[in-house]
Amino acid sequence: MHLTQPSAPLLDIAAIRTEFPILQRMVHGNKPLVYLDNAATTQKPTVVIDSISEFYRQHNANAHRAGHVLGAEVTSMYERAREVVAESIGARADEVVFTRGTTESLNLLATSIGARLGPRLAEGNIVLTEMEHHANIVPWQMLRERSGVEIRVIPLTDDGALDMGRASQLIDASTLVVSCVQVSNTLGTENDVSTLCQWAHAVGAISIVDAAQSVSSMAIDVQQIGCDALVFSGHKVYGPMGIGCAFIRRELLSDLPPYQGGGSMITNVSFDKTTYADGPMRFEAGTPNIEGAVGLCTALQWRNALDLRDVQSYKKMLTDELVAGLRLRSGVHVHGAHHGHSGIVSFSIDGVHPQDVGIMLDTHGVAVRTGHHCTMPLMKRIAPQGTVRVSAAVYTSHDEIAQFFHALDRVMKVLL
Amino acid sequence: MHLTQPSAPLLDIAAIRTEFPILQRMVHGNKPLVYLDNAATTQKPTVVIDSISEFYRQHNANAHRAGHVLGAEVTSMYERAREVVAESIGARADEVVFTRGTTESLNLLATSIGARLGPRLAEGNIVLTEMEHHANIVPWQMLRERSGVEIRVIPLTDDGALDMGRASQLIDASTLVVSCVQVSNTLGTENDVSTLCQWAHAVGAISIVDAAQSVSSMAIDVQQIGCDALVFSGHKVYGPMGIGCAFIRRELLSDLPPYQGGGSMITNVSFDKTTYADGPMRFEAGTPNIEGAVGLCTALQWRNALDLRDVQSYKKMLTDELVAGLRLRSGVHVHGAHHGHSGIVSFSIDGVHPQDVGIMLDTHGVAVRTGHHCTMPLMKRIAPQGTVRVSAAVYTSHDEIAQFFHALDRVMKVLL
Amino acid sequence: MSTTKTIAEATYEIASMLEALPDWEERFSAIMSMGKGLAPYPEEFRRDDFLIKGCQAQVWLFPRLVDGRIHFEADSDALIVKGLVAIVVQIMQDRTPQEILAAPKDIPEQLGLAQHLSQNRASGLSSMLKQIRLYAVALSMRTPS
Amino acid sequence: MSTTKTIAEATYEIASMLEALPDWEERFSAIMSMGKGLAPYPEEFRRDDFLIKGCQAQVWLFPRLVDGRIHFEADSDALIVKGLVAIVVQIMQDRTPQEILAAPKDIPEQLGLAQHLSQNRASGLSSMLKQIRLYAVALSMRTPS
Ligand SMILES: Cc1ncc(COP(=O)(O)O)c(C=O)c1O
Ligand SMILES: Cc1ncc(COP(=O)(O)O)c(C=O)c1O
Repeated sequence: MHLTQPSAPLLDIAAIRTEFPILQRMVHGNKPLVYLDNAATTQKPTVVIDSISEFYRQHNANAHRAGHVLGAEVTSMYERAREVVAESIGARADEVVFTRGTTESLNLLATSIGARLGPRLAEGNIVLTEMEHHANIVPWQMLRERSGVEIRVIPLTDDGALDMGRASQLIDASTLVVSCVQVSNTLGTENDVSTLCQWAHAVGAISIVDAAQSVSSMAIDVQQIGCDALVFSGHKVYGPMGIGCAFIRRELLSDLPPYQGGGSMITNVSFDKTTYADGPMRFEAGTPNIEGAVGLCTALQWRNALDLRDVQSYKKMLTDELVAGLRLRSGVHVHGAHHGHSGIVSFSIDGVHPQDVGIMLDTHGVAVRTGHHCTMPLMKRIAPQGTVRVSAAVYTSHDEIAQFFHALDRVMKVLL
Repeated sequence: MHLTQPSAPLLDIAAIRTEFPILQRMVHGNKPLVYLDNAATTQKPTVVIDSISEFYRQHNANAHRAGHVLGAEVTSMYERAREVVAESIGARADEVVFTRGTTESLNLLATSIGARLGPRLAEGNIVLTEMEHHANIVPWQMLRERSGVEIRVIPLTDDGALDMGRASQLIDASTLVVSCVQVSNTLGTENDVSTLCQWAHAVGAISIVDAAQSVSSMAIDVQQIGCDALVFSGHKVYGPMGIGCAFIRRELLSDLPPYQGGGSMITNVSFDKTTYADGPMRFEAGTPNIEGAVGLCTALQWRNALDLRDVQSYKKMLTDELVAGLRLRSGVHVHGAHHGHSGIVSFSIDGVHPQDVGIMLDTHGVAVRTGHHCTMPLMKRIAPQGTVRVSAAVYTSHDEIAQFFHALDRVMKVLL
Repeated sequence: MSTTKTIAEATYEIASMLEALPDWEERFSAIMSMGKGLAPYPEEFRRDDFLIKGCQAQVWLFPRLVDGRIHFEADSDALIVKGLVAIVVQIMQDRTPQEILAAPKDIPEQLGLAQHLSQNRASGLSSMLKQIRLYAVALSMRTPS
Repeated sequence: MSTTKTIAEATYEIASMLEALPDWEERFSAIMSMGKGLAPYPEEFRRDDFLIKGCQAQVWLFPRLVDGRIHFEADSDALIVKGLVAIVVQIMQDRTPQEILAAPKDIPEQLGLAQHLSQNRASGLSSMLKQIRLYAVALSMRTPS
């Protein structure tokens, strides 16, 4: 395997690995960590970790309102982070709202869009897909409870793709919002979100893309996708926890009422009447997570310095290797057939509970995830007991894949 | 001044200062930083900064659902942080919800309590005070917009204390919530929140305490205060940004509907019906900021290792020094008369705009805050142009106070 | 008092048995065999009320008070998890609520499992023990103490 | 074209004057004097529409197109801020919208102020210049280019 890397000549994986201190860890005494739970959260390169320390050792202050030197430094670091996010996804800086993560971004959108749509909700529908993460289901259900809006679900075909035929029927004149995941965190399927956005726009609906899993390896361009909003988490793109983004197209952003109330999001407060700020700040109540924004900025710069086409071909190679290796083993079923370069592969083993596999792989130092992956509706359809999910990142080595298979074989020998 | 420290013999401020790397910084070329904007955000000791690096270098994973070794480590670090928060405020761990900060905690409470009270809101009132931070005003105004609930405001006496006589009248049989700041971020006033909580309970109202400014130096005991909820931010108690807490008393917590929807806060998700988790997790949708919780845990342990009585006497000394020094200068007016050990002092200078003072102090390396301090209603009453606010922390030295006064005198000479 | 082993003795016995095995593969085999040794779970109690919360796999645990002692029936749809609940049941079987409540909290550690199964939480070992204690509390109210 | 100084020359002149002063106290005095030199602000334009957003102090800026050139009136309730807006106005006074739009973006840096007033953002120096550019854009639509 090591000799056949023609499509990714430029990525020096061994060098990249040295940038991630945690990859040196031993677990369970003397077993090298094989971290294959990257869809849950990615590890952080030294530059990101150091940018956080440096922030606190040299600059820390509250942004925006502080006129002193630290305040000015920190404000420009925070706004620079916003620009870097914007550049990374083809947006304008004043279309980027910082949040705690994908989940908060989607709650913000569901709440503010819901408030904006008001009475139209009772007559309209929101279109989701069967493969959505709970973060893109529950906020809309909570809105349904408040408003009576209908939720429609685009089903999957048997090979784990969206049924686009059904999608084109479900999106209709009373559709208010279409919200869809770009890359499934469970199946690795890459969806044709730009077509869905086009259909949404054709009926005047707002389109939202959950890019939580795509941002770490895909070049994302919100203009090309044509979405009104796009959300992701810092911690899944080599950045820190507690920070994420919502791109909200300018026209939509200026049209939406605020989500949370507090400092920074106001222009004037009196007990009688409060007026709200324009732009992203209207959605950023309170002290922002500046540390997180700075760390995310460094992480995106780190990502952007890689050639994303190389990352994709390398991750495609890893994904193919995983899928092929799993298919070789009898009794093992790989879910879905459209993994692309996601690095994400879910599988089941006949007669074996996924948790047993996870428990045993762990004792070999191999970290995978088992369960429903926060996609219960999808699980009910494809694997009610859950699946074992292996997910690779750009720093995953072929050697680690080999170690995973070696451990899996030993586990299966015991379990079967 | 240095010789008269009888009440704080145990705090070695010089030693404490070496724990905060940023205090070594020079600004504007060669001026030592004099950081007196601690009410905006506190600086971080090395142990906190290192705990964050260490988290990412050794442990980073997603909590709760991960069965592998990193997941288990990180889950126990996260839950340990919850216990440390609980111990620090006299609560139980299952009464502590992690949020992004005070602002999010208050939005969570206003939204969930609002949803719980439902139609009762239209007939009831919420009692706040004239000195609340915008974070404790705007969320309630947003609730008022949705529900028609009345907002009542406890006014201040002329010396900057709460008018408790008026408070006792305003809190009545139709009061649903009383929410009050423990220490004013603008005046430094320490309020008698426990009496307000008692009055709230006497009429069956929910009581909330904003402890954003008190937690860094006061011993807080939610049992003694008798509140139903208490909120604060990590970044104001030597901890990282992007993390905060809401203590919610068990009975209230189990009674409140969720705030945000997503992963972790559910027990079962289907498109037809979703059920929610019990306990704090119901309010923690999505990947939590585990890094933040770990950093906050370290920060609280650092705080708890100090004798808080010593901290208070030291901060009282600094506060008195500031107030006395300001009062000595003609044309300078100190706002409020109940600073206690807050370290927070706001002042105005006759005929001088506070921003001019801030701009000029900054060129001397002295970082203070000027403006409305996110308390516009209070400002309209006491100083429509805003104030200059000086705020000391436990690591503030007498020498820095002297440098502040030295710079202030030079500034006043130019301005007057 | 009964003449059966104490909780400490039962724990030690299983710990020694596991310890003596050469590697984790053998241990997992042994754990699974213990699961297979569980009495068939009564179908009428295969209900959500008897599922243990906080386990990823389904784990049923049904307690019954017999002569002042609690008798457990248990099952799981995962083999290792079933083995783990079997171990816990074997240690706690047919004891008085008081005995159960007096049991040490570090049984997973004593068994050597907490150290090696990072799944302690996820696998539900601690949830199982917690549920057993909860049953003991509930049932102790029905017995003279 | 007029015979007055270019934007670059006006900027350089103020920068040199400030630079020549021995310390920041003198510079602040000079900045404040410049503020005091502003023509009295017309009361009828002391309206919220003419307040510059993003300044902590109140800063009014009112533009008027006279013979194809923009004439500004300005004021502030803070002395240094008033001095800063006076500097900006002095540099940009009576120029065509095109001249203003062609002006370099780093005037605060050229003045030596950005480096020493960390208040660049908070004091509104950049907001002032941004507002002047916005007015220039708006007013350029009314003049032949
Ligand atoms: C009293 C008070 N309440 C609330 C807040 C808001 O806290 P945060 O901005 O961390 O959410 C602050 C600080 O800004 C404060 O001082
Ligand atoms: C596709 C997808 N959407 C949403 C989320 C939620 O992200 P977070 O937990 O960071 O808010 C995740 C990850 O958990 C995800 O994979």
